Amino acid sequence: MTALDLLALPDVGEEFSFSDEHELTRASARRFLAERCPTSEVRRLMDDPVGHDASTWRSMAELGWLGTTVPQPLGGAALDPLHLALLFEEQGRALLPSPFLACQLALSALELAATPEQAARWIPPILSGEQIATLAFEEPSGASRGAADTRAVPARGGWVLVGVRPHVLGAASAGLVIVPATEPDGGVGLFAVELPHPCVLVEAERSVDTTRRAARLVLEGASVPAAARLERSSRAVVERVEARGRTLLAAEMAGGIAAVLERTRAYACEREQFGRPIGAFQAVKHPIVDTMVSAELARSLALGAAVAWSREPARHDTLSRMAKAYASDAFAVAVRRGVQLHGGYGFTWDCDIQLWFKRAVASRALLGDALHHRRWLAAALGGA
Amino acid sequence: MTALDLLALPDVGEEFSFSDEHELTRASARRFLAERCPTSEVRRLMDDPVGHDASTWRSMAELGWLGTTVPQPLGGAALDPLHLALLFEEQGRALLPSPFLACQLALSALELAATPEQAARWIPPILSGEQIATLAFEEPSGASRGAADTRAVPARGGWVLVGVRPHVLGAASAGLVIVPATEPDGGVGLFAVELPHPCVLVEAERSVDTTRRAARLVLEGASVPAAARLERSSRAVVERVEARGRTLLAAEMAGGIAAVLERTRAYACEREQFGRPIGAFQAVKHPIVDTMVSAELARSLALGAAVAWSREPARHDTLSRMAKAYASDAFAVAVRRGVQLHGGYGFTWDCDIQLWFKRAVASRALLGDALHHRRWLAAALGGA
Amino acid sequence: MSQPDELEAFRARAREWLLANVPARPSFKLPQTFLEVEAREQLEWLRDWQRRLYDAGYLGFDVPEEYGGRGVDRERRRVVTEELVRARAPFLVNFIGLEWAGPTILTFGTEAQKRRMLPPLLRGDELWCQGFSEPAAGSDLASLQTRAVRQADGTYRVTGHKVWTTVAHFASWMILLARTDPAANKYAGISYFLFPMDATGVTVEPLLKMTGEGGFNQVLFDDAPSPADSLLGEEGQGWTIAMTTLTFERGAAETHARERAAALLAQLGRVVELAREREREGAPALADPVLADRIAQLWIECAAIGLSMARTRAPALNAERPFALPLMNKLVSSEWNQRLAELATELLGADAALWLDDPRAPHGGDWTRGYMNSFGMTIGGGTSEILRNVIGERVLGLPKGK
Amino acid sequence: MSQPDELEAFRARAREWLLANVPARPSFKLPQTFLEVEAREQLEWLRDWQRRLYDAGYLGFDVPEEYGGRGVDRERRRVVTEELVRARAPFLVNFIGLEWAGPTILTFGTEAQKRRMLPPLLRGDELWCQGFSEPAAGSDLASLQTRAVRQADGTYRVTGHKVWTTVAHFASWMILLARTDPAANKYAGISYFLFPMDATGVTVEPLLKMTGEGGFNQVLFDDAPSPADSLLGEEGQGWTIAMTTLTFERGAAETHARERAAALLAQLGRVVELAREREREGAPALADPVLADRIAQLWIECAAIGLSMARTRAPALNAERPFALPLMNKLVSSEWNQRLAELATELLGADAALWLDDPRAPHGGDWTRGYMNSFGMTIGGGTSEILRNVIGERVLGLPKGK
Repeated sequence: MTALDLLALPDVGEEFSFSDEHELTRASARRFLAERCPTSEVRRLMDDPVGHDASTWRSMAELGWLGTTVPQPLGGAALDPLHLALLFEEQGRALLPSPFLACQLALSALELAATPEQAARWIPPILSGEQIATLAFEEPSGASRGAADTRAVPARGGWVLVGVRPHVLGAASAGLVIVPATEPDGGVGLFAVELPHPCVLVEAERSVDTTRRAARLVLEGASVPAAARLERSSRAVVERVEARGRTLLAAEMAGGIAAVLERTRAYACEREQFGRPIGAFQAVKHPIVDTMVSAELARSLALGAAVAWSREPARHDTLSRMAKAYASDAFAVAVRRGVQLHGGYGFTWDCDIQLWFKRAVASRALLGDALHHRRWLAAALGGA
Repeated sequence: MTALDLLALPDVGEEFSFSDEHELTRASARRFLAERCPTSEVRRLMDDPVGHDASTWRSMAELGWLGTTVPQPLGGAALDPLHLALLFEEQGRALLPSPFLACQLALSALELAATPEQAARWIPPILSGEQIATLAFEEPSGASRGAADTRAVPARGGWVLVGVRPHVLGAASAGLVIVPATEPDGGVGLFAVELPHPCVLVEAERSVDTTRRAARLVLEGASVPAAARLERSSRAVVERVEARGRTLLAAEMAGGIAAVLERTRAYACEREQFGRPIGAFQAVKHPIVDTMVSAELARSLALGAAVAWSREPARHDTLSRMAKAYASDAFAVAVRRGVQLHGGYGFTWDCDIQLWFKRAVASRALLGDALHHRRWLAAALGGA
Repeated sequence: MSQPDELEAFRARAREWLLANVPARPSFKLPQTFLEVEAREQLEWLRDWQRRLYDAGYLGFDVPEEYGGRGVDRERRRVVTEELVRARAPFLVNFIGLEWAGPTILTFGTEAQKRRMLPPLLRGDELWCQGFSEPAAGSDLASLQTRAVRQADGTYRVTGHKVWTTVAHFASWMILLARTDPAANKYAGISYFLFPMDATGVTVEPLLKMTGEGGFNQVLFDDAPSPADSLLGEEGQGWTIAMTTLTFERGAAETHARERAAALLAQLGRVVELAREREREGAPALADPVLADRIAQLWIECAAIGLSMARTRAPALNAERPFALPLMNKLVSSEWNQRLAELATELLGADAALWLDDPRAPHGGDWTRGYMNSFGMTIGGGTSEILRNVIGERVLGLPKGK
Repeated sequence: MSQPDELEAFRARAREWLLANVPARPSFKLPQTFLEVEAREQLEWLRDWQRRLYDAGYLGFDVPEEYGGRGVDRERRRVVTEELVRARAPFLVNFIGLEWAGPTILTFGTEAQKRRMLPPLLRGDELWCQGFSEPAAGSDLASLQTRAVRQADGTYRVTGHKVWTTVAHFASWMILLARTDPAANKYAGISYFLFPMDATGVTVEPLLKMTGEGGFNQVLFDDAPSPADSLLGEEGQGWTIAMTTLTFERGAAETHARERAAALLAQLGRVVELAREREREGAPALADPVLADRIAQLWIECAAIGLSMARTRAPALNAERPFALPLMNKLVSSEWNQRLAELATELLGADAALWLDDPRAPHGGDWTRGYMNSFGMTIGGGTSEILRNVIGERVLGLPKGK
């Protein structure tokens, strides 16, 4: 393959595959979140023991958000992934505390790896909002991504799972966690573990970002029945689930950058020093422009990855890595500038910028940081 | 060694080891160069077939510049290397076209590796300005630094040299070139090759930076007598010569950054747009401040390396790499900003910024670029 | 608009034609872009290429047929551009005419102006240059001082001094901004002319670039006559029209977005090839993790720019800040291009110093030349600093500085 | 000044004393710097440390003995600082007193003020805070609105509102800027007070930082009385004195240069250790060439900053721009520190999210906390943006913006 073919952009279709229905999704999500999740609500939930609002969660389920891309036979709306990415973008902008990302990761795993019977058992309660589900995608600190450090051993007609998985989103509220584990033959199985489970410790983590809860899962020889293994599990499925997760997280982070931009812009128009709004000074104006540029580029990558997910699957993995890599660094830079340009106020608890700052810190390495994905991309080009 | 000990700064002495004599050196060099080498003279020499002015060169020899650090028995002034670094800084500021760096590299090699007899033969004509000498320190494109790709084979009571050395500074004017070459036992010998030589092709290179001439040396089985091998040659000597070269080149480049700063500053005070000097705009002012910061940091590293050269030899290698690495990137950034802030004029042949721009491009990788030296430093910390 | 199958047939024909017709490189050095056309032989070679492309029916897909175009067909234009990039065809020498002057004349010209100017512009028979900047009016364009004085017969007399005028030495026409009403405010006093370069009183003096190449000039006007029908739009409307030209110049026109993306990808592809080919410490530069990381970052940004250009075709996706993407396009791609070009010189190591006339210069010295020429894009057509002001104020509504 | 051998003996004694006396970490969480002292138990523990260091004779080497100091001896001060860094001793809680207020009082105070204020300041018996910033006067400090009205008896009455006031909740004294002449121009109307925090009419309200830590406050003055001898310098001289304080605050005082360099190196050393200890993709993070490259760059810059600080001791080397190094010091080190702190969080990967109260947080969450706290240094004491203005105008002579 020549370098040029490899580098070619995905075909995102006429008008970026964006239709009136997409606009409807975006606009109604924006309205819903403006009503249900102003910053005061975000701050309230930071101190909430559960970490999300049950009635908002029910409403999201009723609006059909959870099943956006789930096939209709499984109770979903079977919309294209661009709809889902737009929902994530809006949630990232509003900083909605919820286990939505956790559930989407679990749903992806179930959709791709479950038999129809397994899917029929586990998917409907997730879509209805009754059951929170999640995926234990992070390896223990320091391990290689995808090493599937957790092990599954066949025993007594089922399996026994042993291992530790940190940073499992929403795990403390979840009734179901999908755990990737290495099997004796070296393959990777995805195991649906119902919680609580006597041999699964769920230790709530204290995150710098209390708007998104996570826990550490310790699987101390947890027995699960044979039917807990998602039958169509494979390494390739795990990779597809991760690609989807990266796409959605990148969209959420792009929304976060946009929120930081908007708040910094507004402050620069309002705060006066030396007799004029600080936004009149190029030392403030130009960095805000740079944040705008990064917000737009992050959005293009994330939405482009969402379009490729269904329209150009062969390029989805690559684009999802680009989107996550770019968003990780751009969000980090945007919040750094955001705090700095708010001056002394930006450094306080009262200033809302801190909320996105912490989300940026906590999301930066989830599902792989920029360096990790750039290394993969470089290898694809034939590099190191 | 704990990280802290390894990282410790060199002791540069009271007042940075800077005395009234040093100030005298600096000030007289500045005066000499202002008189002999205004930019008009630089431009004249760019088109000159030889590339430097013979009478200026003679004056430099008469002022004793060439022998600044050379021991007195060999005819030098035996001053400490900070004097020499200051001379380089001023030459980099004035962009003096001359084979001074070439000669200093050759003198270093002779001082460290020659026997008294060898030194007595080759050093005096260099100090007097009669003989231009140089060192062939660059490997052919793509080879590892220090691989000494050129080979020396014993033959007929002497040696035969085979190999190619590009970017040999001042070679077209030189009567003597010191060539590092790998010997049959794997060691490195330094060979003093007198030019012209029937089996040494000197192909003048056309450099983007015509203020410093270089040539490609092709050694086509060049026979040299046994006495041409500098007797105290070793890999360690080559490394010390390179460390000195890096120090001096870094000082020259720091001077270059200072010159770019001064010109950009002056233009920003003079050029008016929107009814005021452009230096009043933060988009111009702040990048100029960043150039000033990098000029000062580059200067501290280069002069610090020069002090360490004699005062803390164990730290000289490390510091010389830091100085060259920092200067390489900082000079590149300074000229980039310099052209940009001069606007349309900056892009023209008439604007002097282009002269330093090209020097920065041509010096960036000489004696190793920033990436090369940072890798060495990282390895010293125990990294990759 | 073409139907999909028609379009694919068209693509096949274009590809075949290009395969047969893209000329071999000449014996003399070609300029890298339209900004550096210096010698008559370069001009004629490049003009010949534009003519053949036009005569074969592959140029003019944004101009109606009555003005010499091929009828407005964005899809065919896109296909041609993609195939030109793939075939590594030479650039089009009348770039200023095709991209800046042409669209402006199409928007603001009289019927007679469109019929007169556009056909030879498309074919390259008449080249265009742009007379906007002046020695004291660069970033602050509206402070321009060139005067055009209306005569009793409706013609004008022009006196003044323009600089950085690309291809003025070969151009038949100039899009010229001049002050017609010195008493009016600085914007309202400006008019826009289609000025004949063969008028008396016009002197073109070449300026050398930092690369030593020519291609741009200063143009002196000493009471030079401009015909009555040379005014574009109304007297005093010049500033508004100029802003439209600058929008075209900054690549705002969404029709061009996809082809620009293809061009950026092609540049990146060449640097990736370079990194595979060049060695560093005995291994390909691309195997160096730090360099590979930087290339990967540029790849990501290139994809982001390309996808953003594609997003300009979905107005609903950009409703909140409709001008954000068009206005940031030139800023982002010119800075990206400069970083890419600088990286290429770093891949060369010490060989980056080898210049155009050195037989061992990697790729004839074009990488180092390209890095220097990249400043033409970050300075010309509004410096990056000015563009950040424009975006901050016009897109984000930040207060104006004073 | 000490002789070299005396100095080495002094160093040996200091090292031995520190070995025996540096306290073990307490059971409660310690703040990272003087900016985050929140709880009484933190204060008392830290104050106890300052007292013991003072009583043992290792504090006060820039204050004459008659004011409670140990006599001015730069070399001993440097030795102590180096040994404090080596021993990883706690920081000194009365930092504002020791570094900003103390030197200012020593420069501008009356004999009585020096005798009254300095001894308890050095021992930490009386803490100091700084009342410069106000809600509407941050970067634009001179626009401050707090009023001090002179009474018939020579005392003053203060009314106003100060913000970002570090350790105000524990301080005995404040260095306070207030407007004494509203009719004068904005600089000339300001005076400088040594204000007693126990005065009536003073309310201290804690502000929370983004980390959730306290340590700074807003202070409200409602007709609060300030004694007659609380004025530092002359009425109306406040702006000049404040600029001196800011110079101390920004680390301009060359006496401190070397110890600052030691502190930066210590920070870098901790990050290098972290990079050796943390794994990434199954190998130490330091083995990752891209991360190692960034660490090497920070090392180079750290050495450059340290050597620049050493250069401030050679006035002849800085004759051309004598204020360049002192003024750039705070800008460069605070931004360097922020980049280092951010890199540390990147080394942690997803564990960077684990916060102070998580038992598995690497090093108790201090890296992420340190990154957030790094903004205190790039914002406080003049934002980086303001410092670039100051350097551009005062050092480089660039024209003032308007």
